[in-house]
Amino acid sequence: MPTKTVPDRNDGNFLQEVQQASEQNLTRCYQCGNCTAGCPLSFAYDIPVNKLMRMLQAGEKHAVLSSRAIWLCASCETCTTRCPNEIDVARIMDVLRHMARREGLVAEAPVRHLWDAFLTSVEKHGRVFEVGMMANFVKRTGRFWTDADLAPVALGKGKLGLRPHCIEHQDEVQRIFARFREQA
Amino acid sequence: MSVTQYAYYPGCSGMGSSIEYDISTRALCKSLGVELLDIPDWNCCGSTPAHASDHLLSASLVARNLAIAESMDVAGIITPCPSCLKNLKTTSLRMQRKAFHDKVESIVERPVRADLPIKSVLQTVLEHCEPEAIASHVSRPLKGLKVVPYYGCIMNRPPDVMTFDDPENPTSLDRLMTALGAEVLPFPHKVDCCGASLGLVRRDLVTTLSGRILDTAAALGAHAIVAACPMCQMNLDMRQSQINRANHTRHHMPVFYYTQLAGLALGQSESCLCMDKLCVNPADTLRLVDCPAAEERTR
Amino acid sequence: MPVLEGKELRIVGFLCNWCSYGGADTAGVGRFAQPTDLRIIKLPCTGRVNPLFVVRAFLNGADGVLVSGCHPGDCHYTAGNFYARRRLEILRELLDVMGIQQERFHYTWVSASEGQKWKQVVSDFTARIHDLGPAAAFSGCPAVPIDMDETGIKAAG
Amino acid sequence: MAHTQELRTLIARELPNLDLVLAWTGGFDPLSSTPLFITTEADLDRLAVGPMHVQNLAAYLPSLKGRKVGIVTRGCDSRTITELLQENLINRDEVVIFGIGCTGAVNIRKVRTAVNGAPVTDVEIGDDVLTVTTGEETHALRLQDVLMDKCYTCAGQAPRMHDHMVSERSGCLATGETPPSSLDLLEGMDARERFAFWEGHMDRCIRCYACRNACPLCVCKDSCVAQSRDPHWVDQSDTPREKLMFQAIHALHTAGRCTECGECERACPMGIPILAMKQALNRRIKHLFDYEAGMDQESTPPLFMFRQQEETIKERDAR
Amino acid sequence: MNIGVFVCHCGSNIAGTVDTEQVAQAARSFPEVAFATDTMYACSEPGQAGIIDAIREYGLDGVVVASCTPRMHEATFRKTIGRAGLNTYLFEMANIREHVSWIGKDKEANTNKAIDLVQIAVEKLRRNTALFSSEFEINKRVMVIGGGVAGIQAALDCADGGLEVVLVERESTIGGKMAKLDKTFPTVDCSSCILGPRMVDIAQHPNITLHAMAEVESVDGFVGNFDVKVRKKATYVDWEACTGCGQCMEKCPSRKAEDRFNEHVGTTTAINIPFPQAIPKKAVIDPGACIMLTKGKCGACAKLCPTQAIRFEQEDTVVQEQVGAIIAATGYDLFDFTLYGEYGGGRYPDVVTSMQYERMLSASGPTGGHLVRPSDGKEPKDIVFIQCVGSRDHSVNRPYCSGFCCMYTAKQTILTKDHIPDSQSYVFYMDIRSPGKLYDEFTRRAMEEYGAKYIRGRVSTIQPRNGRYVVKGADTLMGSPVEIEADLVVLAVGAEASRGAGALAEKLRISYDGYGFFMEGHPKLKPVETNTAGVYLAGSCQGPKDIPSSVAQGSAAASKVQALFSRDKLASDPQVSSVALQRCVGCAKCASTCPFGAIEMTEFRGMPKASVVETVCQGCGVCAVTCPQGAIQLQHFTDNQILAEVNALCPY
Repeated sequence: MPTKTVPDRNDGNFLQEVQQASEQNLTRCYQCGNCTAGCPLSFAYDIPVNKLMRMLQAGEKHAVLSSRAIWLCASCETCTTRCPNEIDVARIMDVLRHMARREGLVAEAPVRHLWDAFLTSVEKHGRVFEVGMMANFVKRTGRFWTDADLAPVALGKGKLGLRPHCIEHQDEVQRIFARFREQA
Repeated sequence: MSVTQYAYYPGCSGMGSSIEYDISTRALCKSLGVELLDIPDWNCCGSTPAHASDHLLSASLVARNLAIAESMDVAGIITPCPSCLKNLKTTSLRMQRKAFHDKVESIVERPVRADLPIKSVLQTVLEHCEPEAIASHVSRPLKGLKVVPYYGCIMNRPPDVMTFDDPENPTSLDRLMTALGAEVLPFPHKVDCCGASLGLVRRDLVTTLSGRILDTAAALGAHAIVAACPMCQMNLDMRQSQINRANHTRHHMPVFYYTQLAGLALGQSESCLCMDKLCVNPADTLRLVDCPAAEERTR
Repeated sequence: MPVLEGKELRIVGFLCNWCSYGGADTAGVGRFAQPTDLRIIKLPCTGRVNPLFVVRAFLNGADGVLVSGCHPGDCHYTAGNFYARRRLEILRELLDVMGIQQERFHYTWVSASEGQKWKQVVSDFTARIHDLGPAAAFSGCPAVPIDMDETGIKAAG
Repeated sequence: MAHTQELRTLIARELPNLDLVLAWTGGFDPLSSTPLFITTEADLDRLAVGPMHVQNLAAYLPSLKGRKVGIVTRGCDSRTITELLQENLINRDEVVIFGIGCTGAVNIRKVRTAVNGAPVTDVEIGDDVLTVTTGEETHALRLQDVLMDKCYTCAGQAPRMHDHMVSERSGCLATGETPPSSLDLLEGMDARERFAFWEGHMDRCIRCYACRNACPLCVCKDSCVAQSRDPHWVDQSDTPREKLMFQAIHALHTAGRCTECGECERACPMGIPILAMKQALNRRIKHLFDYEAGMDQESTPPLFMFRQQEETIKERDAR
Repeated sequence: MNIGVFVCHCGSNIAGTVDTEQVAQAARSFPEVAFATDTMYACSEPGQAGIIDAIREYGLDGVVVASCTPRMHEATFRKTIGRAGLNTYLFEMANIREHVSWIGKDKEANTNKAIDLVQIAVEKLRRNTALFSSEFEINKRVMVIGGGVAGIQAALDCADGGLEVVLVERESTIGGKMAKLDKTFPTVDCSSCILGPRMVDIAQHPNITLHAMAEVESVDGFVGNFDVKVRKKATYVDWEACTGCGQCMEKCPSRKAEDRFNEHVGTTTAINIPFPQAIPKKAVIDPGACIMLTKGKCGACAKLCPTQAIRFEQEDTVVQEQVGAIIAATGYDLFDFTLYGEYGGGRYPDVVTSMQYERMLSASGPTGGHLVRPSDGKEPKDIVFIQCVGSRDHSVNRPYCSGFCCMYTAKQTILTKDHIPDSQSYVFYMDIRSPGKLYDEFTRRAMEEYGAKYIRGRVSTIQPRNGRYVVKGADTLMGSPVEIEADLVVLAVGAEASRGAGALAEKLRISYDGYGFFMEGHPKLKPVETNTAGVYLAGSCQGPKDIPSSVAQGSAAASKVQALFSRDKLASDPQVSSVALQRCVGCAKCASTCPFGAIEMTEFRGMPKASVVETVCQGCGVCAVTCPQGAIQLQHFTDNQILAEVNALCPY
C-alpha cells in the first residue's frame, strides 16, 4: 500500500464541494462506523460507507467517485436515520453519484444505464413506460437475459402494459428536462 | 365517517406493475370516506433515477405535480408509494429554502407554493380513522391469519422528512392489521431494505436481501407478508421464484398489499381487490381467513 | 473615534454580564473571527437595558443596535430577561413608529458557552446592517410637516 | 338642554358629600371651554356640557387624592379613571363619577383652521353640522370633519363605570365618512417618511412640555427626566433630535398605560399630532399582548409583568 | 478626576493585532485623562506595580485598564488600586483582547475599536463614584443538596471542620449512584464496602442533620443568609419509631412496586427499605402500590410493625432551614436508552442498561449476584457491550462524552469473566477514554487478561433471532460490518443531568448549560463555585464525573465553604440600587417589578417613597428601567454612566 503524503491529497476542494452540494457537515464524522454497520449492502461494497466518509474528509476525489459502492447504494436511508452526527449520508451518496457522472467515473455502468433508461422514458411519455424502459435498458447494456423469466408472469398478470401511459402535456415534462439541461 | 378530499398521486407503478395496489387503495379509501381526486395529468416523480442523477431535476419533476395539486381544493396530497412519497416530501421540504425554490420554479415555469401537506395513504387512513373505528366496520375478520408487517425502508425514513410513525419500529401497519383481526408477529425486518431498486441490475444482491426477509417471515411462522410499498411487494412476490432458485429455498409466501387485506376484511370481494394479480398464489392463505381450522387440517 | 470610513458602520451592543458578555468572551477565547463594527457596552442584565438607551443610540446616529442576554429561564437574576423581552418587543414597535427601521435593532439570547452562536449573531447582524447601509440622519432642513390644512376639512353640505 | 339640567340635579344631590366636583364651563369665546370646579350649588349655573367641552377632567384626580371628588366623565375619559385606579394613583371610594353619553368632542384647532382663524362670534350645533359664525360669515362644518382624532377610534360614548348616569344618551352626532386622521397618515408611511414626518414636526416643537403637563398618566410631576441632569437623558439643544427623544421617553413611559385621551395633542400649542405616535404604539401593543389600557381595573400593564412563555413573541434570526 | 489609562499588550495576544501604543496615545486626548501608557502584562507583578507607581506619581484618582475581559482580572486590578489607596470602584476595564484582538483580523480596525472601548471606559469612569460595602453577619450553617458520594464527602468535610450541616436527599436513603454499584474501577473493590462506612458516619455525625425523602422547595436570601424551605415527602412511616427491622417488607402483599434502587430489574414490596445498608434505614410506603392507600384495606404492615410506626394518614411537611452557604451535589441520571429504537427501544428483555447489569452483578441485587438473562433466567455466554449509548451522539442531543462509561464497561467485562468463566464479552467502542491514574492499564487488563474482545465501531441495530440477539455493528479498523449473536446485550448508557436539575438551578439562581448541568464559576479557575455567591457545586451535577473526581469536588466545595465561613462578617456588594428620595414619587412601580422583593415602600415626611433593602438587592437594574423619573438608580450602572457610554460611541 503506497504511503500517502498529508496534506498533499488529490483535491483539497473536493470536501468543500461535497459539503456544499449536500448541505451536510462532513467534518462531524468521527468514524463510528454506524453507517457501515447498518448498510444492507455493505457486503457488496468495494469501499465501506464509513471509509468513503473518511476519504471525503481526506479529499480523495478520484478514488471516491470511481467506487462501485456509490452506485450500489439503494437509498434506503438507514445510514441517515442512525448517524449519531446527524449527517444525511444517503444525500451525500446522491451527490457523489451526481459528481461521478459529471466526471465520467461511473463504476457500475448498468445502474447508470437503468436510470438513464428510466429518465428517458419519463422524458418521452411523462411517466415511466415499464416495457419501453426495459427494452431501452437491454439495448444499452446488451443484457437481453434481464428478468426474461419474469416477463411472461408479469404479462400474464396484466401488470405490464404494452403501450405507454402518456400524459396529456408531455411537452411540459420535456421542457423541464430541456431547461434543466440548459441550466446544468 | 366524514369525507375529506385529497389530491391523489398514484405513481407510475400503480398504472402497471402494482395495479392491484392502486385499485385496492382506491377501494379502501372510498369505504373509509377518504375521497381521492387524481392529480390531473400528473407526471412521474423521477423516483430514485432522478434524485440519484440530480436533485434539481428530481425536484422539478415533483414540483410540476405539486403545482397542479395546489390548484385543486384539497386537504393535501397523498400517495400509496413510499418512493414517490419521499420524493414529494423531500422536494416540498427543500423548496422552503428560497434559493432552491426559485431555481425549481424557473425550471417548472409555474408558481409552486410547496405548502400542501403530503402524506402516505397509510398515514391518511390511520389519521382519518382510528384502528378501533376501522375494526367496527370489519365484516370478514382476518382471524387465523398470521402476518408479518413489512413497511419497507423509506415509508418512515429519514424521520426528519417523513415525520410519520417510528423510524425503527413503526407500528401503524401492526395496529391496522390487528384491528382487522389478523395476528401480527414481531418482525425484526420491518424497515430493512429488500434491495428492490437494484433488481434489474444486480439480482444477486436482491436475492440476498429479500431472501433474508422471506426466511425470517417463514421462520416466525407467518402465513403472509403485508407490504406497503410497490417496489418491495413486486420484489418479494414476483421475484420470489428467483430468490428461491438463488438461495435454494422453497418459500411460498404470499405478499399482500395492506390495502388488499383491509379491503377483504371490510367485505370487498377478492376479485375487486385483484388477488389474482399476485404472483405467489394466495388462495390457500385466503382460505385460512374463512376457516381458521383449515390450517390445522393442512398440517 | 469615528467609524472607519467605508469599512465599518456604527453598531452598539448592550450585553448582560452573565451570559452574553461571557459568550462574547468565549467566542474570543475560541478565536472566532468576527466583523469589527460592534462596540459592546456591558450591563449586569438585560433587565437593566432601558429601551431608551437604544432610542438614544439611534437618535445619536447608530446604524444598528444589538441587545443580548441570557436565554429565557437562565437569567442570573431569574426574571430580568423576561422583563427585557417585553420591553424590547415594545421598543421594536416604537422604533417603527418613530421611523427608525426595525431591522436595525435586534435582540437575542446567547449563553456564556455559546461562543459559536455569538460569532454567528455578530456576523449575521453586522452583515444585515451593512446591507441596510448607514441609518437615516436628521436632515437639518426638515420637510414642511403635514399640516391640518392639508387634511382637508370640508364644509358640510 | 335637558341632559345638562339632569346632570345639574344629580350633582346638586351629591354635592353635600363631596369636596368638589369637576365639570366644564364655557371659555373666552363660543368655541372654547374651561374646567369648572364646583364647590357650591351656585357654581352649577355655569356648568356646560357638549361637543366643545373636551378636557379630560380625570387629569386632576391624582392631585386631589385624599379628597372626595365628583367628576363628570364621558366614555374615553373614563378609561383614564380606570387606569389611575389600576395604578393606585387614586382611590375608588374617593371618586364619584357622573357619567354622560358623549356626542363627540370637537377639535377646536380644526374649527379655527376651517374659519381661517377669524374671531368666532357664535357656534350652533345641529344634527351633524357645526354652524360657526365669524362676524358676518357663517361656516357650516361637517361635525365629522372637526372632531378630535381620538373620536375616530372611539370605543364607546358612555363611561365604562359610573356612579350616576345622565339618562338621556345622545350618542355621537357625527355621521358620514371619517376624514383621514394623523394616525392613518402615519401608518401609511414607510420608515424614511415617518422619520422625516417626525423631524418636521419636532422642528416646530417649542419644548413647552404642555403635552406632558396635560397627560393624566404622567406620574413624574416635577421630577421629569426631560429637565434633570441626573439622569441626563435629554440635552437642552433646540434640535429635532432632542425633542423627538423626549417624545420617545413619554411614549415609552406611557406604553401600555396611555388610554388615548388625546390631552397631549389638545394641549400642544403648535398642533403637533403627538397622539398619533401613541395610538400607533398602542395598536402594536394590542397586537403583541392583546392589551388595551384603561379597560380592566384588575389587569396589569404589559411592561410591569411577564410570562415565562410568551406565546406571541417569536425569536428572530440575526440575519 | 485624574484618570490613568493602562493599555496591556498581553504579550502578543493584544499587541499582535492592536497598536497598543496608538491606543495609549489616543487615550491621552480624552477628557480628564492625566496619564496613559502601554504595558507588557498589566496583570503581572511589575505591571501592577507600574499602575500603583503611576497612581502615586500622577495623583491619579481613577484607573482604566485596557486588557482582557473583566471576568478574568477585574478583581485583580480592583485590589491593585485598592493597595494604592483608591476606592476599588473608581476603576473600569476595556476588553480589548476577547472582544478585539482575538476576533478581529484588521489591525487598523482593531486599534480603532480598542480606542473606542477605552473611551467608553473613560467616560463611564468619569461618572463613577466611590462605593463602600456594608458588612453583615453570616449564618455558619451549610446545606448540602444530594446525598451521593460527592454530597457525602462535602457534608462530612464540613461537619468535621465544625460546621453545622443540613443534608437533603430526594430518595429515602443516601448513597446515590455509587451505592448501586457492585465494584469500582480500577481497583475492583467493593463499592458498598468503601461507601458504607461513610454513610454510617453521616448518620452518626453530631453536626449533621439528614433530611431524606426531601426536596428543596424554595430558596430565598443571599450568601451568608439563605432561607431554604425543604419539603419532606410523606413516607407513611413514623421514622422516629421505625427501627428498620424489615418485618413489614416480608409480609407486604403488594409486590408490584417499582424497584428504583434496583433499576427496575424486577419489582419490590410497597413498603420497602431499598437495601440493607440504607441510611437512614427506614421503611417507606409507595403510595401508588400500597393496597391500603389505593384501595383502603390491607394494613398488613401496620398490624405487624413491632413499634406501630405505620402512619397511613401522613402528609408532606415543609421545614425551614437557615444556612449561610449551599452545596449542590445532585448528581446525574442515566440516559433513557429507549430513545434508540434500533436497540429495541426497551422491547427486548435481554437488552439491559449498564446500571441494571451492575445490580445483577451485585450480591445484594435482585438476582443475588447471579448473571442471568431477564427473559429466561439462563446464564448468558456471549455478552455484547455497546458503548456511547446516549454519549457523543448529536441525534439524541447528547454530543458530550460521559467520561466514565469506557472504564465501567471494562470493569463489567472483568466481572463478567469472574462470574461466568466460560463467557465471552464483546465491547463495541469508538475511542477508549481512560486518562486517570491506572485507568488505561485497567482497560488493557480487560482485553489482555480477561479476553474481552474490543471492536471499534458503533452498533447499528439489534435484532432478535431464535431467542438470541443479532448485534449488527461495524469493525471500522477492519473496514467491514460485523454481526455477533449475543445472549445478553449491555448498553453503556451515558450520563445526563439529573431530573429536575434545571428547576433546582432556578431556585438557587445559578446557571445551567443546555443539557441541564450546572455552570461553574469559571471552567478552569472556579470549578466548584457558581456565579451566585454562597452556592457551590460538587460532583456530577456540574458534568459527568467518576467517583474520585466527585469526591475531590466534594472536598473542594467543603473547603470553599470553610473559607467563606472563616470570616464572621461578609461585605455586601455595593453595586445595588438606591433611591433619590427627592425624585421618588412613590408610585411603587419599581417594587412591583423587583424579582427579589428587595424594594419596600416606606414613608418620608408623610409621602410614600421606595426604599432598597441593600442585602436583598442583587443589582439587576430592572427597577431602574421601570422608574420613569430615574429616581432609583443602580450604583455603578447609572443612567448617566450608560448614557455617557452611548454618547461616546454615538456622538451624533
